[in-house]
Amino acid sequence: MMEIGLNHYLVLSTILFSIGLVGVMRRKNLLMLFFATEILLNSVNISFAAISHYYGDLTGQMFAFFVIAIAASEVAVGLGLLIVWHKKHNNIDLDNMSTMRG
Amino acid sequence: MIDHILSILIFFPALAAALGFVVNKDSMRAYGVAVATIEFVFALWLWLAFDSTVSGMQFMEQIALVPTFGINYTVGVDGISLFIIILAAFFTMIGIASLTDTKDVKNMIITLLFLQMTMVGVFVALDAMVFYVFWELSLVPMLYIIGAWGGPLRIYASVKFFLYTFAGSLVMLVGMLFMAYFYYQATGQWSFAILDWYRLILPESFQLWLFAAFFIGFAIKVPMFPFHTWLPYAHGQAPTIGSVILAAILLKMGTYAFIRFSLPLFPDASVFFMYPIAVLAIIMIIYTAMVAYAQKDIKQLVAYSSVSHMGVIILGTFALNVEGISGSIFLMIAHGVVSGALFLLVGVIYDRRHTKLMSEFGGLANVMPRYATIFGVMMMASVGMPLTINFVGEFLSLIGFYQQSHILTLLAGVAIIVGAIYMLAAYKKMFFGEVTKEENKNLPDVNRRELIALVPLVAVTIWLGVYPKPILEPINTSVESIVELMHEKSITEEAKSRIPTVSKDIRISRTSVKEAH
Amino acid sequence: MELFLYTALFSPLVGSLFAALFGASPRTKIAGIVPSILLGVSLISSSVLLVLVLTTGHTLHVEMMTWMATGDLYIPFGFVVDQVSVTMMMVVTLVSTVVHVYAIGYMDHDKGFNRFFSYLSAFVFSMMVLVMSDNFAGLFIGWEGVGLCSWLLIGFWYQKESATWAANEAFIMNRIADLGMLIGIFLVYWNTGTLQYDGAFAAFANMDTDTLTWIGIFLFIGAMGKSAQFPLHTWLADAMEGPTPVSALIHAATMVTAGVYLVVRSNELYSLIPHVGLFIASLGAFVAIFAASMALVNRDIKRVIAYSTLSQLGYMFVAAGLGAYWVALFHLMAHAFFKALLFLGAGNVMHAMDSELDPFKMGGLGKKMKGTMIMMTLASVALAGIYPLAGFFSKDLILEVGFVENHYIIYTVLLFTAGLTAFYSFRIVALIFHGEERYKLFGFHPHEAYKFMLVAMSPLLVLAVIAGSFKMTYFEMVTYILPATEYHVHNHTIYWIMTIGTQLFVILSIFYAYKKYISRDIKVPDGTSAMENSFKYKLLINQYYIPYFYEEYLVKPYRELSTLFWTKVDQKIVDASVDGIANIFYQTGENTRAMQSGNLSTMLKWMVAGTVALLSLAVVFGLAARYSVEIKLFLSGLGV
Amino acid sequence: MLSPVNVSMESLNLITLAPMLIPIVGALLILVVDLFKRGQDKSLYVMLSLLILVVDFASLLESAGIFEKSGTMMGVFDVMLIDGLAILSQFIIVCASLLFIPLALTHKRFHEFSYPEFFALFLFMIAGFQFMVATDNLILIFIGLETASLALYTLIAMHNRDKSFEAAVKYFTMGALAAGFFSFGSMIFYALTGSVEINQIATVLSANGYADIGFVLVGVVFLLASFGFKLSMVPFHTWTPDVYEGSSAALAGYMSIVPKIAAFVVAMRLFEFLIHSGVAWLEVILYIGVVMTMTMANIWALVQTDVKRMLAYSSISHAGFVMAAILIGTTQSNSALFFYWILFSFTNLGSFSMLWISRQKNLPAHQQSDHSYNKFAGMIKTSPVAASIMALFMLSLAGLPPFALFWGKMYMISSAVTGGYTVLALIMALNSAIAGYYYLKLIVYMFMKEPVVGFDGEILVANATLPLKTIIGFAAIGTIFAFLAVNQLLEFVTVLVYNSGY
Amino acid sequence: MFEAVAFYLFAFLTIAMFYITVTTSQALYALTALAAGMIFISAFFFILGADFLGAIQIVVYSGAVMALYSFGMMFFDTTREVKERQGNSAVVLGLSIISAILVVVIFATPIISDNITALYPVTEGAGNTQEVGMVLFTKYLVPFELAAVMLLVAMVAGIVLAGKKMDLSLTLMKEHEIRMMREEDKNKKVLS
Repeated sequence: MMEIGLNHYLVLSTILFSIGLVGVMRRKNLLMLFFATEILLNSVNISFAAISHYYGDLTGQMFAFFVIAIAASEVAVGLGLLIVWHKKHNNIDLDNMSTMRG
Repeated sequence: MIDHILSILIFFPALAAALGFVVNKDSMRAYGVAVATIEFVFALWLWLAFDSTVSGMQFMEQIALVPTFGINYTVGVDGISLFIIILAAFFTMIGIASLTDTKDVKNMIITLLFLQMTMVGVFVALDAMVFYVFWELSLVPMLYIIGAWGGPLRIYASVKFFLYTFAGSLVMLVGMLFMAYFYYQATGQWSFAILDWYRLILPESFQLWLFAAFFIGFAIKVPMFPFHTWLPYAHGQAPTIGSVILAAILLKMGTYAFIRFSLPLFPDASVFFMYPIAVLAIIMIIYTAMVAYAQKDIKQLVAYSSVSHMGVIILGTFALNVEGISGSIFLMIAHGVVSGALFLLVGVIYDRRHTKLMSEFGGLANVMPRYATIFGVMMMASVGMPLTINFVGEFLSLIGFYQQSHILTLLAGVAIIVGAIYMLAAYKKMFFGEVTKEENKNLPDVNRRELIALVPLVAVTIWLGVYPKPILEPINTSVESIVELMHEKSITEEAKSRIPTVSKDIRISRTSVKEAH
Repeated sequence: MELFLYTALFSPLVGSLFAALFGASPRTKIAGIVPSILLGVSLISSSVLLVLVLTTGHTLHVEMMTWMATGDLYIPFGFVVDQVSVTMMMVVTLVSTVVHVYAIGYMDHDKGFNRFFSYLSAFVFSMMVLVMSDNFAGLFIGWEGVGLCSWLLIGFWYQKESATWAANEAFIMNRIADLGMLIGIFLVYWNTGTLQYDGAFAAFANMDTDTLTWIGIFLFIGAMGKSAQFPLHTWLADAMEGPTPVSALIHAATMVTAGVYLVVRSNELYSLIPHVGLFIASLGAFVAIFAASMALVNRDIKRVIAYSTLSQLGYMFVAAGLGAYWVALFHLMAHAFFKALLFLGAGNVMHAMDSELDPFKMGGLGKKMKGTMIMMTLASVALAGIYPLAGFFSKDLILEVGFVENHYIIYTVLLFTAGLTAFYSFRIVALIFHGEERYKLFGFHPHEAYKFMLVAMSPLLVLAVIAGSFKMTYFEMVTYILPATEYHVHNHTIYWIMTIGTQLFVILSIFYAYKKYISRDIKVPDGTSAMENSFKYKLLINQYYIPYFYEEYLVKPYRELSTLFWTKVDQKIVDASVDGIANIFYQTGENTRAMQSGNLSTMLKWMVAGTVALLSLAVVFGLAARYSVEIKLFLSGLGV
Repeated sequence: MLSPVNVSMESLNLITLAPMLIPIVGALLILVVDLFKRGQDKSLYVMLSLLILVVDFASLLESAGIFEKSGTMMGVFDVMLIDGLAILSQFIIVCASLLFIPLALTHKRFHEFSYPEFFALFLFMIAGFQFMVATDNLILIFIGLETASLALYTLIAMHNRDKSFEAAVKYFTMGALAAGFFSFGSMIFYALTGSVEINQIATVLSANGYADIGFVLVGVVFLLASFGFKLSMVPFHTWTPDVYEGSSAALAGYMSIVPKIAAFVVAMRLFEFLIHSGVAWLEVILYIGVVMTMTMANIWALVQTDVKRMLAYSSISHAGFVMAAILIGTTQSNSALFFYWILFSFTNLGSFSMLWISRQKNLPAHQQSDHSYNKFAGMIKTSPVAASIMALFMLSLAGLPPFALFWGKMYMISSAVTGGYTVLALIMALNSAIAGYYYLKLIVYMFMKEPVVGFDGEILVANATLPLKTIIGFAAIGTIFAFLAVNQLLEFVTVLVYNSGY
Repeated sequence: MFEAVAFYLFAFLTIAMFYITVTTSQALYALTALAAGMIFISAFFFILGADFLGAIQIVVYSGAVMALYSFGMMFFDTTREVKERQGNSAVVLGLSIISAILVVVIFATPIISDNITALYPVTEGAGNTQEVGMVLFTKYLVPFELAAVMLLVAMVAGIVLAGKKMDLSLTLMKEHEIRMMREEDKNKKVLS
């Protein structure tokens, strides 16, 4: 118990990932939904770092590194979209965007 | 040129159709008739050049299409397919000639010519894939003809026709792919050539499954009970020309395919399924004949009657002996001529009165004697009067199947009774009695164009009824080889005993009455 | 010689086609005359052939061309002229020639004149094919051909509902029988490998009786249809809707006897299976009395004669069934003559009474139409079988056959029937020609038919009178090919008792009929008299309620069943299921498309849900894999 | 202390990078051109992109040639992997792009094409997809995927109307979730094997004998989820119809082909070794997924009222159909996948382009959506040729011989048959039958119904210009005369797939 | 020992922060919580000896990303409380709990980590940054460059989407309107 193994980290990141999933599912405000997606990516990063630590292998850190980059660029595009949408509709609630259905 | 006659037969109409887009609307009919006539002449030429003593394929052509996957453009003709091809050419000609003034005739004729290509293609194809291509392609023009020129329910009818047949034939496609795969396993190379498949002897269990797969495709096309319900709609809604072609040629694709594929490829399965199919056929014969009797619409009646006749064809096919099979092939021709003619005749009266309800008519014999006479002749042919074309076919089919089962044949023979019942009843309703309806009082009798279409049919009906030899002979030679092949290929004892060897000694394959009763 | 054969065969066809040329055009005498002449030609050539056969005993057998040939089946158009067929040919050509000539007069006011002759000659042609063919298939051609022509001719006045109905009835009933015949033919083919008479008969010799029995039965079913034997008899009476010449030719002289001809023709088969023969004979006897009984009360001249025809056919079948084929054939011939004569006479009467058929509305016509009266009376006498007219020789012979073969029941039945025959024939003769002139009440102005019609009838008259005298020569001839059994009651006393007894019985019944029906107080029955309300009268006048039975229990159910099949089975079950399958898919789509709510949150939930579903599967599988050992142990512990 | 590494240029094997670098450079070029001279006409950029793509195509031919000689190549520290799959998929990607780009030259003016950035992003996207298929390193796959996706979201949104924003946002958000799944999945595989290179993963796993099957499955689940999203497998498909409807018809057509083939290749690399190593579970899951995707998509397509949405669902169903190839996993099936997709891209691009040329800016009263069925009613009367071509595409999509897609279907079903998946083969066949209905529905509308009164049929081709017509004609010819090319195509594909060991 | 304490502490903190992020209705809280969470995560990185990664984490997330988000928030002025119509939260919770449990169940058991050879082993005595740099610019050169491209794409995309030009849509305008607009632009240019 006191000996922190890889599994601890994996479990932790899983829990965080689940929290992220909760956010993704229950958030209606797009901005906050994006927060949740950030959580998803971050939780994974923990595991990557942990694994690379325990295996003494750098690949994990690399992956985490690139994940961060991806997260950043997603933010840019996501915000861009939100801004456009907000300009037109003056809200960012996803319940207002269901004109296409069926 | 004669070496490529088949390709010419297939692609000449298509080419003509393509060029037809350029032809002016008003002169389109003439163009159509001309093309169809040339095609018919080609067909006759084929017959002329055909050597009726040879049992195998003739005028074969082969062009590699997908050699890596064993798909080649292979065509050829034998006694079985020859006359259906001629019939197709003949009816396209007749049909176009008798085409009454429909809206946009141009599209109609172009469609018909495309249809002709597909029809000929199906019957000359010797490569399963090529066969399949034409088989499916033939749906499209018919879909358009029914859907665009049909009656009030035309869309429902056409879509039903298309999807039903399409679904069936997709199952058949799977069967074909299996067949090719088995061939691949056996020989190490892919081939869809039917003649190659003939040489493949499959274990019985495989045969049964494959037979079933093919059966679904064919049975829907024929159409066999209980897959027949698309037909009345299609006929009921289609314009005259559509029904004529459908009844005369398209239905024959199914029965032809049975003889071309099912029997030689799966002799044992054919024997195994003989009785079930025969029972279905008998249900077709009697049940649909009764349904026909209940019809109020003359065209529906003819439609159901043609289902009933297809039943006899199926029965003859599954007699699995020379008499039966040649009979069924002959009956294909016969039924083509007769039901085609009947649909034309219905069209004649429809053009005048724009109704097909028999209750609307009555006493037509008074006002349209010539029409009544021709209709009478054709009706008698359809009833199977000797010395008309139908009788030869029905007689041979039944006599053929009699070898397999007495009781079933007896039941099937009921056809000649029930057939007479609905046909005579209909004829009585339409033609006998006094003229009751005012609008029927002065209907014009058949005019020249209609006579041009009908008289040849009457002539053929009588001629081939009296002297079927010219057609029966080539058919016979080819069928004998097929039956021989089946006998050779069959592996089960049952099959060996059921399928006779084509030797002149008939005592071998006889079941005495004791066994049957 | 073949030339004669072909002329005999085809000249009627030519005549028919010739008349058909005028089918559309208004009636012209020529369309009647030419066919008649051609028939004359046919008659002459037949007689030439007869002479040939008679003198030399040669038979003629030609094969015109192949009809069907496939597999082992080979059917030619072959024709044979032997003793039997030549007899039939004579009968057919002769009677039909007479009828043709007669019809020229009879039909001359009808606008379907040309059509009529074309049909009539067509009939003769098919009849010739029937009798001359040398194989069963050819026979079947003629068989169906005559059926077709009779359909056309019964329904000749197609405006009349009753006529067309009768036509269809006749055709369909015949079809039922033809099926039997067809099966018989199939049996013959698959058991002998040929349909040629000679070949088949040769093969019969060494075959097991069962097969032969089946063949015999099925062929006879065919015969029953054409010869209107019970239970397929109803069409014949209704067939009287057709023009009278038609009745004379088809429904008395020729077509209806085809059945008899078939049995006679295949005597070699039936002589091998006497039990079937006995059945045929008994049925014949039954029909004889059955039909006669119906004839007693009927109030329609033609129907009466039709029933008598039926009864006489019964006689023939008795003879044929008992193996006395030549007797049957002989009676067939004789009967053809006097029955045709009777019909034509009736035709004259109808003509005179503008197609009134109820004899009760006539009476005393004898004054107006002597010729007809004489002819019909003589014909009736012949029918009744009074010496020395034709009937005596042929009919009494059948009685003797019955007696000699020791079938006494049959004998008695036939004897009794002979009495009935005499009674009803003279009942109508009396009612028509003698007694009160009741027709005056109904304002008819009867007149004798054209002279040439009477002249035309005369040959029949002559033959009806003298036919009996050919008996021996005929016997000589046909026994070349038919079993030559002499039927003589060898004990002379019994023979004489029988003969005279029969004669007396017959004559008595004739006188009874006269006495009963020339009395002055004969009224037109109006359904009041006690006799008319008696059960047996009703039974007879309604033909034993058989037509009613057919209508109620066969025709109606068939119609209803068909409608049921169409509306319920075909549309509600078969088709509905097809559409149903299609609808299942469509409905599924309609019901599940809500899944695509267009709301992003829902979409995300779906994604997660999908993942979770997969995950749970994965976990289950993963745990199973990991603890597989334990699980195995556990299961084994359970004893699985 | 780290020892300095020295790397020889040969070992880098830069040729493997060439096909991806070309579009990137081209994109930069376009941006630079715009920098120097603003407000150029779109035609300039269209032609530039065309040229760049042609060059790209040439380089592909080059590398294909090299592959012929020396087989699979690794490059740049073994990150790049050029095998038959990579080459084939890049061919498809580039060809599809070549067909797509001229569709920008519409008659009407649409917002996105007024940006030079549109074309730049488009080229970046292509590069992204090319990277995705040309490596077996999960990291590079991930980045390539994201690059392409981000560009794609933008392209959709640039159509600039509410529906397109909505589409973009939906796509983006779900994409983000999918990205999360992907990273989680690859994390697990990394945890299992200490590597993020697929073949390395495969070797390690097989060395362990799949001891940690549970972990493997969880990893597979997450990767399956993310690729299920890209391949729009049920139930991860929900974005597809909305996104297709929201974006311009041309782009929708493009989306139905290119991203999918890229995803297919990765899926093949990822899953087939698992299936072959007998992970029965995955086989079952894929089986279910494939059948579900085919069937449900078809069923939903039946009830659509808008042609574009119908085509969206139909493309889902086609994707499911092709997924079967991965399930079957024989050489024949893998080559069938590419074979099918090539033929499909012709037909599908054609049909979407037909919608594209009939695009109106403002909808008449009787029309609920851009391409509702009744818009095409009686098209045969007003513009027969267009109607015939549209019908041709529909028939081909329905798999009617001898048109292009039939051969694909045929070969795919055959591969199922030879792979021993009889039931699957039957299901595929019957699905094509169901699909027949909705393709037929459009034909019925075009050929058998009367035009809506007062509706000028010319609108149906109003957006057409010569380039568009050329593209459509090209697609049409390809569809009709496919049977002439089938053989060569089949041989080509089979050789490439076989030589890269699939 | 220390490691354990640190782990549990930060684990608790991150979980708490992220929990707040996904539950609170105040966008501002959410943002701050997220930021905090990110920083705590970087703590893990440091624990695990991935110093460079930790730095990046802090810089990129707490720096760039958070800055972006806060700008966004100002733009959308979601500083006030956010009304969110909550649908069936049962589904949400259900799904998430299940997924959590499932994965935990799997991960509860240690991974058999033999035949794992570190491809890029951590070399002793070299700083993490150096190692990272080494690997990044050899093995992961291509991904690195592609990441650059990706960022470029993101930038372009952001600019395009947020740019003024998106305000009026050529897609929706009628042809003649577009033409008029173009004319006006020309005039403007001429004037200026």
